[in-house]
Amino acid sequence: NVAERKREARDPYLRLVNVSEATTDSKPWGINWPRQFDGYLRTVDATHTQYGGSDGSPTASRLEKDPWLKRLFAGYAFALDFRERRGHAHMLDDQEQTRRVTERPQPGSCLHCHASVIPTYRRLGDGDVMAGFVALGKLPYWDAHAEVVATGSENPIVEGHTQRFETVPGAHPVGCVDCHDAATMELRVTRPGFITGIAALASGDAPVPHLPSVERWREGDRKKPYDANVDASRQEMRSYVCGQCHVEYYCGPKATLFFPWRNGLRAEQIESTYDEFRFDDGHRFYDWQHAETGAEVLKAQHPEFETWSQGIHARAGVACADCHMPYQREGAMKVSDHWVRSPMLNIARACQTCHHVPEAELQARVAVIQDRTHALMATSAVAAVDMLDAIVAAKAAGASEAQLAEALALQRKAQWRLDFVNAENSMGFHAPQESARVLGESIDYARRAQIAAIAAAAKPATK
Amino acid sequence: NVAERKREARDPYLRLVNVSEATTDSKPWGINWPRQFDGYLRTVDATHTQYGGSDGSPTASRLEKDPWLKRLFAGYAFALDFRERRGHAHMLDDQEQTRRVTERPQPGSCLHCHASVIPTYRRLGDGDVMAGFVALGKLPYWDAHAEVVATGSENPIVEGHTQRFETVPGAHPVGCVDCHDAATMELRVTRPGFITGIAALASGDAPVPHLPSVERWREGDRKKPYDANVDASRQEMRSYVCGQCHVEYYCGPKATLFFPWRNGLRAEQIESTYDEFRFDDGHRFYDWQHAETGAEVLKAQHPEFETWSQGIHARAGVACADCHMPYQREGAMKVSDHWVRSPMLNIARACQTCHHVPEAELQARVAVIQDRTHALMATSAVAAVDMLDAIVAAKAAGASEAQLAEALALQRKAQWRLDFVNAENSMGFHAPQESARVLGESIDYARRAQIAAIAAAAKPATK
Amino acid sequence: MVRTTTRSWPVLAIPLGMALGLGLFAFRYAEGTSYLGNAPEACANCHIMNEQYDGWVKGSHHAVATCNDCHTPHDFVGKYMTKALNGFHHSKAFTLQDFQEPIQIKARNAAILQQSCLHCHGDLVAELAAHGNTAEGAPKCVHCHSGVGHGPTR
Ligand code: HEC
Ligand code: HEC
Ligand code: HEC
Ligand code: HEC
Ligand code: HEC
Ligand code: HEC
Ligand code: HEC
Ligand code: HEC
Ligand code: HEC
Ligand code: HEC
Ligand code: HEC
Ligand code: HEC
Ligand code: HEC
Ligand code: HEC
Ligand SMILES: [Ca+2]
Ligand SMILES: [Ca+2]
Repeated sequence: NVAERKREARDPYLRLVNVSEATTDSKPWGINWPRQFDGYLRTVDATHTQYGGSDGSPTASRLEKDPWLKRLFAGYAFALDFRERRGHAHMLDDQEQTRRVTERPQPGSCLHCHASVIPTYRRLGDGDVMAGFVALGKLPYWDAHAEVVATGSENPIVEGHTQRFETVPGAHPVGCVDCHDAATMELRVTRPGFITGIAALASGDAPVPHLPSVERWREGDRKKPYDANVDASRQEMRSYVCGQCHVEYYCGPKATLFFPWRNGLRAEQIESTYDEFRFDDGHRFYDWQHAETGAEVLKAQHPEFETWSQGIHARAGVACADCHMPYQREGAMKVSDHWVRSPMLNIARACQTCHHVPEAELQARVAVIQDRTHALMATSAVAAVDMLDAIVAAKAAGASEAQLAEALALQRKAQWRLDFVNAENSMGFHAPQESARVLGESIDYARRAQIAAIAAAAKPATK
Repeated sequence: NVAERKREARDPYLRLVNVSEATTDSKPWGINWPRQFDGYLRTVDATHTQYGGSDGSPTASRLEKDPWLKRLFAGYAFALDFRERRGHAHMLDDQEQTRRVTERPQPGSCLHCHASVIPTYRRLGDGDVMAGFVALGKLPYWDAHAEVVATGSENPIVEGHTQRFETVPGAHPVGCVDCHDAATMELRVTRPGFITGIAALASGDAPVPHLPSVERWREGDRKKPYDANVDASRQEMRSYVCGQCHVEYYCGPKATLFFPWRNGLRAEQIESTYDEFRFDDGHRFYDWQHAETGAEVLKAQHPEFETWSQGIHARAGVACADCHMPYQREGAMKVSDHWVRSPMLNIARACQTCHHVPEAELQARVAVIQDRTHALMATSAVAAVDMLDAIVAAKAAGASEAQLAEALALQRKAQWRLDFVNAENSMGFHAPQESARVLGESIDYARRAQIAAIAAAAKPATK
Repeated sequence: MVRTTTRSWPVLAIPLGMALGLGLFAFRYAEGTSYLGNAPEACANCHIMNEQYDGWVKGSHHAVATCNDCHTPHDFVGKYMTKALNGFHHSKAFTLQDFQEPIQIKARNAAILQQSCLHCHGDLVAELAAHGNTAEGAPKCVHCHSGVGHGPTR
């Protein structure tokens, strides 16, 4: 036993089979790295924390829990179906089953973050991942999905002393190949959205003190764009791999999927990037037209990377993986816990190496932060609903489009900020003060929209 | 040199003279403890930081810097004169010179925190400090001031091998005797406002996880009121001595000075304590009637202790003195830096013992927090001014008192919260998320007051 | 040849370093010769090191590692070179009292520290250390374990 542990220690990467860049199925990888694979498999499990966790049922609706969301999202697919996130193993199923996909047309870009999609990009682009990414994004969802199934996984088949690869059709959720180089096991990022987005962030001038390699690149000659896989430190990579998906994005029919980071990562910087953006038809950027008011509004999606970027942990060099994939001892080995989940389920490893205080105390500290965010979000939601009521009333009273212009412009800002915190998944923990600030601004814009609508209703054009 | 350091390490407390509980002049104490006295003397110095420091001139007006404050305080003495705080040495001068005192009648209670006043309480109360505190508080300011001058300081006179005490008339700002027991040099609290206030807090049920001795007292038989000088830990005392003065208070003609902590230390808990309080004439609590709107509003004063209580540092057991009076090495000895001031002037000792990151980085972290607070406070101030404009307009349009009742009730809440953060002196640092939450609520109340006023104006009773 | 250098270097260098830094009186008074040994008291002899000593006494490694196990390289040359350099530096700093407080570990000594962790725990963390894609190699142990030497600092 001791002897066995010593052997394990010497040979960390004893490979029994070879895997390739096209092995999207994680099972063969699991033959080589059973500990990480075991953890990965656990992401299917149901868990529970006060504001997070994965309750295991695909029906836990956030729309039922917070009915004001239906008002906010009126006219958009999110008003149809918006659920609690779950573990990584579910990501593809959950996308296939959401009414946003089953009842509304969606673009192939959706698969960017819900499937192990890079080999399909490579195939469609004839070796050029970027070209394939653009091409797949243009297909309707189910056509794109069929392409991913067709690409399948290049699985190793061992026969005696030789090994060959065989393509097994089928689509897979995020797998080892999405974060690891098949040859070296190094971390790397693969997602075009991230690669382009972080390069755009670097080329801008918003300060990013929590990403030293970006600051360093900016001081260089800037001849080549910032390349995360070349320029980033290992510690940064421990967040970048997550930043491939846990980010705000545009994913719709009117432009190629992109991460709006050119002007920086704060809510209003992203808003300004959107405001500067023009669709091909010259129209300004928007996600959808609000069904109740007609405003051209924005949808925020899970800006975890952006929010984390504003917090003290990022500033102190603490990566996503430090908390969500902490090291754990397995026999003579220390490995990263590949059961990616809420750190509140694993406080000892996720927090206590750095914070030497009892588990209950850490739980209480998180609760204080999250409860505060939750309370302020409730206040912000009431303001947003009052805003919608007032605009609807003003329209009913006959206010003209011109008279409502100010109210609608303010609505766009108010909704964006409220949704930015609502859609973020840590209930404010990743950046407590910043989340509260964004909500404070949302309240201001919502109430000002309400006031503008009241003014418009007071002297309607049609009277 | 090495030899001298070795000696120093051996006897830190060599007393050359005796001091008494009536030695309000710190100079004689300085004979025994010259290092602390040297630091204490430095509090006269001018310093500067981005949002803090002590610019050394008694004329740095916060009203000129933030003109919206004049609107907020309309009708109250604070609209006349409100300046940047300075070092402890100035506290009595600055009070004597403020136009709030020179042009408005003020109660003797003002001296509670601006002079070394306990011996005067004892004298007026015939040995009973509490009785003297009530008596002095009832006198007009200058009469009370004369009593403090008359009490003077009991100073030691050394003649050969004997020592006697001699009373030297004169009033002094906070001195050694206000925080230290003259016999043992132990920390202790002396201020009736604090002693009563913290006992009231203990007797209530608001959770105070950052004050373990209060939680412990609550589990006991509660026969005796919570006594800070008996029950508190040394670490708690390192904040309590500051909590004697750096707190929200009521200090006016209509009731004895008190700290409103019965329902807890958060902004809305204090508000509820005030809302439950009745003056002797049965009227509900208020500080003054707003000159523009007639609302009965509240004034917040420097709630440092209360705000610190909501922050992570308090929760982690970090005391005021840890940051504002850090230990500094003098030879082999560690002494507390008695130059009480902004920690940003002394980052190495104030922060780096706990945070092992470069000074510039700590400065940047504080700037991020303070800039966020400052920006949200500006938004909140605009909302407050809009509110006042709207109420004034409604009155002008002939809205009745009944019609304005809702707007005025909301104004009280909005002002209270904005002022709670404005009057606090760390620009949000002591509790970043909580300060942002309070501002977010202020914005909501101010805008709702504005909306209520607009509604009242729309159908004025007099039309 | 190489051998003689490695032997004579430390023997000469340490007293030399200390002497330059302190002057001979202080070197003796501050019990400078004990600096050559492995006893933690040698470090704590200098009161400036009291805090770290106290922390170490209460820390998790008290029973298994002394100051030099963590703060000097584990090869002979490096060990005495480091002692000489540190001896010179600490003595000079102590005499002139011109160092920044609180004392903070410098880059060179931080690198030595990291190697010391790996010296004892290399097997355990082999898998983590294996696939560093940058010059950093293994992750910095003190990023998470800053308390192992001297207990929690905050
Ligand atoms: C310092 C620790 C820490 C860091 C660093 C961190 N997180 Fe979190 N994260 C948390 C905590 C705590 C929660 C709240 C969990 C809960 O409510 O159960 C959370 C929640 C989440 C959730 C929702 C989890 C759930 O159970 O629903 C996601 C997704 C997430 N984080 C992703 C990220 C990403 C991506 C990064 C990096 C960009 C990151 N986190 C960085 C601590 C951290
Ligand atoms: C390829 C895209 C992708 C990558 C890369 C990715 N995630 Fe996720 N993650 C998702 C999706 C999609 C879901 C939601 C799955 C669902 O709800 O069915 C999710 C869910 C989660 C959850 C919620 C789990 C639960 O139990 O509720 C956490 C926590 C999380 N991710 C953290 C991370 C961290 C940390 C990283 C990087 C180490 C990361 N993710 C990398 C796409 C990704
Ligand atoms: C940039 C990455 C990215 C893209 C693009 C993306 N998702 Fe997701 N998706 C995620 C992440 C991360 C989560 C988990 C966090 C959460 O639920 O907020 C998630 C969660 C989900 C969920 C489960 C929770 C919910 O919202 O009900 C569904 C369903 C879903 N996505 C569908 C879609 C659809 C449909 C599209 C295309 C319109 C899409 N996703 C595009 C990253 C992405
Ligand atoms: C990102 C955080 C992090 C970093 C970096 C890190 N560790 Fe750890 N380490 C942990 C956690 C979490 C545990 C607890 C594992 C458990 O309880 O299963 C741990 C446990 C350990 C243990 C104790 C194992 C046991 O239970 O006996 C040792 C020894 C150790 N680490 C050494 C190191 C060394 C050496 C390095 C540098 C190469 C290092 N660590 C880097 C987080 C980290
Ligand atoms: C969402 C991203 C992600 C996915 C998917 C993922 N890993 Fe990892 N993996 C990481 C991160 C982050 C680390 C830590 C790397 C570091 O610190 O350098 C890691 C580390 C490792 C290591 C190095 C040893 C250790 O445990 O730290 C191995 C081996 C490994 N993963 C195998 C796998 C296997 C096998 C799979 C598929 C079953 C997989 N990984 C899937 C993110 C991922
Ligand atoms: C790798 C180290 C590390 C890990 C892991 C870590 N933290 Fe932290 N945490 C820090 C640092 C560094 C700070 C910033 C303050 C400081 O310098 O001490 C901090 C600050 C905090 C704060 C105060 C800041 C705020 O936002 O209010 C809380 C609360 C906190 N951490 C909770 C947690 C919890 C809960 C976890 C686990 C889910 C966790 N931390 C994991 C290092 C870490
Ligand atoms: C963790 C450190 C820390 C603790 C604990 C702390 N403070 Fe502060 N305090 C600060 C910082 C930083 C500032 C901002 C200074 C600046 O802007 O220059 C500040 C500002 C102040 C100011 C204004 C100083 C000025 O220069 O204008 C006062 C007064 C103050 N604090 C009192 C207190 C009191 C009373 C307590 C305890 C109840 C306390 N502080 C606890 C760090 C701390
Ligand atoms: C409970 C303690 C307390 C009481 C009672 C008190 N003060 Fe103060 N005072 C302080 C503290 C602490 C400061 C420094 C912090 C600040 O300026 O906000 C201060 C600052 C001041 C300043 C300088 C800054 C400014 O506001 O212009 C003046 C003048 C002043 N007080 C006058 C008065 C007057 C007049 C009264 C009585 C009506 C009074 N104080 C009652 C504690 C008190
Ligand atoms: C007896 C009342 C009293 C006590 C006790 C007291 N303060 Fe003050 N403090 C004041 C007053 C009054 C001022 C403002 C003086 C002025 O503006 O003239 C002040 C000013 C300050 C300032 C601003 C200094 C500057 O340079 O701008 C700081 C910081 C401060 N106090 C911190 C503390 C801390 C920390 C403690 C406890 C260790 C403490 N105070 C105890 C009444 C007090
Ligand atoms: C505003 C409160 C306050 C005032 C006024 C004050 N001190 Fe202190 N003093 C403290 C605090 C807090 C400590 C730290 C005590 C502890 O840690 O237990 C302290 C500690 C001391 C100590 C112990 C050694 C040390 O430095 O930690 C001495 C001696 C001392 N003070 C002397 C004086 C003298 C002499 C004066 C008047 C010139 C004075 N103090 C005024 C708050 C004060
Ligand atoms: C006696 C220890 C101690 C001192 C002194 C101290 N801190 Fe902290 N600080 C902590 C602890 C503990 C935390 C909470 C997170 C954790 O557990 O690491 C923290 C958290 C923080 C945070 C993140 C929380 C937040 O509010 O955003 C910042 C920023 C910070 N400290 C800055 C400072 C600055 C600036 C100073 C000096 C003025 C200072 N600290 C002094 C112990 C201390
Ligand atoms: C002559 C008194 C003295 C002795 C003996 C001493 N030190 Fe130091 N040490 C200092 C001083 C002074 C500093 C601060 C130097 C600086 O920061 O510039 C210091 C700094 C350090 C540092 C951090 C600074 C750096 O250069 O990285 C370490 C680590 C350290 N000492 C370890 C030790 C060890 C291990 C021993 C025993 C083998 C020891 N010291 C013996 C006085 C001493
Ligand atoms: C188990 C390993 C270990 C042992 C044994 C050890 N140290 Fe350390 N030492 C550390 C670590 C870890 C740090 C912090 C490095 C950092 O924060 O980057 C440190 C830092 C220091 C520092 C610099 C202060 C600082 O916080 O940066 C000094 C001085 C020091 N040690 C002296 C000593 C002395 C003297 C002894 C023996 C009594 C000793 N060490 C024993 C691991 C150790
Ligand atoms: C001289 C050998 C030696 C050195 C050097 C050393 N360790 Fe250890 N360490 C041990 C031994 C022995 C144990 C306890 C036995 C065990 O469980 O493996 C231990 C236990 C630990 C533990 C688990 C107990 C705890 O404190 O949480 C951690 C983590 C750890 N070491 C990290 C480190 C880090 C980080 C360094 C470098 C700063 C380091 N060690 C340097 C020998 C050493
Ligand atoms: Ca979006
Ligand atoms: Ca008040």
